[in-house]
Amino acid sequence: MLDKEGIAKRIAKEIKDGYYVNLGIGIPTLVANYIPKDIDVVLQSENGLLGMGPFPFEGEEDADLINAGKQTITMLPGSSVFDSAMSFGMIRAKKVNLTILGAMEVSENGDIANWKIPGKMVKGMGGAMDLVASAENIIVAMQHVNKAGESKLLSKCSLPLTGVNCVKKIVTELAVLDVLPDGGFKLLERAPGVSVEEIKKATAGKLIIEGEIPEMII
Amino acid sequence: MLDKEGIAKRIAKEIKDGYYVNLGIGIPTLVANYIPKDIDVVLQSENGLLGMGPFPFEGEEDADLINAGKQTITMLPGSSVFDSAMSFGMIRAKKVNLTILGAMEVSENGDIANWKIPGKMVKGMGGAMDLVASAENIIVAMQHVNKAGESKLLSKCSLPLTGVNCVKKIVTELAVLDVLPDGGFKLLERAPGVSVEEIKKATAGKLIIEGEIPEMII
Amino acid sequence: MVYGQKNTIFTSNQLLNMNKVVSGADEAIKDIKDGMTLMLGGFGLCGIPENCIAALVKKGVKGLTCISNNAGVDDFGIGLMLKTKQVKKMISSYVGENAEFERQLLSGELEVELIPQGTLATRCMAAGYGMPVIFTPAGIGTEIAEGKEVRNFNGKDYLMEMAFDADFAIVKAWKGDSMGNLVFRATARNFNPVMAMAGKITIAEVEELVEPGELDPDHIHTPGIYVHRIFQGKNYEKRIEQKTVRKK
Amino acid sequence: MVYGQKNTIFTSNQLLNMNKVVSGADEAIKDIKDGMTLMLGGFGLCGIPENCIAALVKKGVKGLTCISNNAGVDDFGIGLMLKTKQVKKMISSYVGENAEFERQLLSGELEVELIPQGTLATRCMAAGYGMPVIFTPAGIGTEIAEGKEVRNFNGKDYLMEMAFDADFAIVKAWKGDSMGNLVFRATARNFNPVMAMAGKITIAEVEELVEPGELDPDHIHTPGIYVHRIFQGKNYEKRIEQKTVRKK
Repeated sequence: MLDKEGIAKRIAKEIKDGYYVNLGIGIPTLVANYIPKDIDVVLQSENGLLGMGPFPFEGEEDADLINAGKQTITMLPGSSVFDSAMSFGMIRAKKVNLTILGAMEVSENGDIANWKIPGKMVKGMGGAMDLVASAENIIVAMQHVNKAGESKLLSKCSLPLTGVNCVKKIVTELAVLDVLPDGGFKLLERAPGVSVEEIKKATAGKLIIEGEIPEMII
Repeated sequence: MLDKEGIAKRIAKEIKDGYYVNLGIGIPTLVANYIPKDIDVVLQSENGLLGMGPFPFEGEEDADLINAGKQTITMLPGSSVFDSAMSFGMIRAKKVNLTILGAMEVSENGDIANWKIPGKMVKGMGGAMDLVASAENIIVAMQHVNKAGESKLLSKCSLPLTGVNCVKKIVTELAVLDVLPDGGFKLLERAPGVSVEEIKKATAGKLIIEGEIPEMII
Repeated sequence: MVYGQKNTIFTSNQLLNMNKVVSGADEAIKDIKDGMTLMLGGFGLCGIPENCIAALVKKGVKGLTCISNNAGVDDFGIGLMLKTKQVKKMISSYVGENAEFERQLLSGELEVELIPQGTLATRCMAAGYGMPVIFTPAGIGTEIAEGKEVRNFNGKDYLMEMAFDADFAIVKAWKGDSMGNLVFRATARNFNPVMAMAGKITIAEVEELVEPGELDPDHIHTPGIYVHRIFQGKNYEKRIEQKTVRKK
Repeated sequence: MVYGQKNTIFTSNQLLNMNKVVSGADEAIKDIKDGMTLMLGGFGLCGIPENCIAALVKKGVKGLTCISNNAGVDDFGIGLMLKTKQVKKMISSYVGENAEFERQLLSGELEVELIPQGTLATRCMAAGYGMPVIFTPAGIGTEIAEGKEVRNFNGKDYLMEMAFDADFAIVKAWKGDSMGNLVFRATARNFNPVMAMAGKITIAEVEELVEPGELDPDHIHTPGIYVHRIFQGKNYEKRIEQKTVRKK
């Protein structure tokens, strides 16, 4: 079973040389720490920055320089700043190659719910609806089951949707799964020490298992 | 009767303090020379400049700095440069207070034709259609009659239109006229030495004459 | 045709002296009235118009509809106007950092309209670019799409979203000149330029007010034509919402 | 939730080295094929991609549809491609300075679609901003509106115009870095940034190619994400179409 860092590590392997990547809040933010050293990647922050760098050194933080999670960050050589309209313009125009975000639920047809729980205070969707509606390559980083022990990989989402037919891949503490174009979670890899049976038990939606499922290498 | 400089001089009196103004090619360009010295005006060039200055001194021309008529120009303190999308954005959003342009024909309901003569090579409308479709205050600078001696102030335009219901005022070598919201050319001023009778003869569309028509002061 | 080759005689100091400078925030906001719709620039607490917010609190104008990506925190930013119950409605994409906000919302004192961040930004831009509507796929298949026109272009569904119509836009820039030209710094740019374009009246507060000519025309983010009032703000706190650092 | 407060270990030279530099115009345009649609930046002869136009003439690719505000003059700019009959169709707002253009048009060899300048610019921007259509009042009541959807918003009629769909956008910038970030100079900016956003593949030729970090992030007009190939051009003529001067 993977911890959060492990999920982030595994997702980092999906990032290819030359990608522009948008990382959501939570586990996705951790992915930046594990981008392979031999590839070139630019991180987009949807408040209006390409080329997000690491957190500043203590005392060097700049109130005018934050990421979409409102954290103080730095710029790197080659960074560019733009307004929020252009930022979502490049997202809608599919210039961002990969979007990694968290979710509360994903359905077997790729719907995602991650912004609202009825009866609870709703904080807002931020840029998530824009990202999932336009991105061509969306990976969800999340726990396989919620705190109540219920599967988050469903045949149909029960929570209000953020977007439809958009998630391409899911990485959880248990497994890596593709969401197939015709529906269904195709099991690709097991987390170290996790059995196919455990994944079956934790997956409420249609799970597709073909042949031997390898243990992931992270 | 006014010459071209005279028409430009008369139009310049319509420009108010604090106006952003777009000047078309031809007589409108000359208007810049006669803007009263005691008011502040910014000229917009729709290729992407606010704060167009005078022509450069010989030897100081810059190929990267031209106006919408493709003439070498200069910038002034406070100028700003932007792309063509923003340029027409501010035009559509009615941020430009006054547009002055030439015309082949104007109709009594404010339609304007100034881009195409059937049977002749059509060069294009450039930014004219955008300007006339959005500007709230449009003054046409033109000759009252064409080279064949036919009136250019018509009940209905015969040439393909550039825009509809848009011209607010016309200044010709003979007269200053308002285009009334309900239709009709209302005669406001006669050019020096020009009689109301001469203006009547040169105007094919509905001409409205009320009371004594003063001679213009330029 | 004559292309104006005759002497163009206007001089620089004649042409460009449209002075839009006001004395300060109080004068800038003096005609903002109860019930008006305001756009407020900033993302989180980054790049917010601190001086104007303070002046609005002081003035006590009420029943405002505020279009702003966030709602500040309890004791800073728009949170200050929420505390004094001056806001009737917030139009935002994310309002998560504010306990008083939550209390007013749950008690029904405050109305909130949550819209996707890109839709928010683009509806501002649409206003500034004279486009009545824009089409975006954000929200298709979700409750955001309810009651809105959905239209398919090239095989993909889009929502029609209207340009905003705000009485005032209030933005914060790094530098500005007396003609209203603005330059922003780093990610404090965010919504500020698109809102600056979108207000019927646009107020800009700047950290440094300079003379025309001091800003490079190629570096200006918001041309002065979009800005109606400008002043040099003071006592900027520029509070950091989430200080994250690494060790040397 | 964890907000990534753990050490973020990536280093600057790891992250931002997406090298988009090609050897020159010939390599940049090598996969432009007969019948493709190209956007070409510039207004008149100002800010045109001189090197790429020369390479296109040399390559002899034919049957092109060119989206460009103007069509150059007889012996410069797109005029050079017209002379060699490489252009099947021009989409422009004004094509007045070109005798060969006129001859080909009248003889039926060349097709031309004239569209308002603001519509041209905004259809580029729409492509770059992922907006399938825009609404503009330009052309309402004229022959430009024929066959197009007209829609009334707030009492005013607008035409629906589609985003452009171009195989390549070819632009000229003043400076650019190896990651494709671009800076334009004065009114040579014109259509270049909006076209740079709009191409499926965008080629930028620049007067000066610099290393990442040499351009101020706040001054970049076109972020590198929109640019796929970049090179430092040579022998810029920068011809002036209408030299107008005044006496000292």
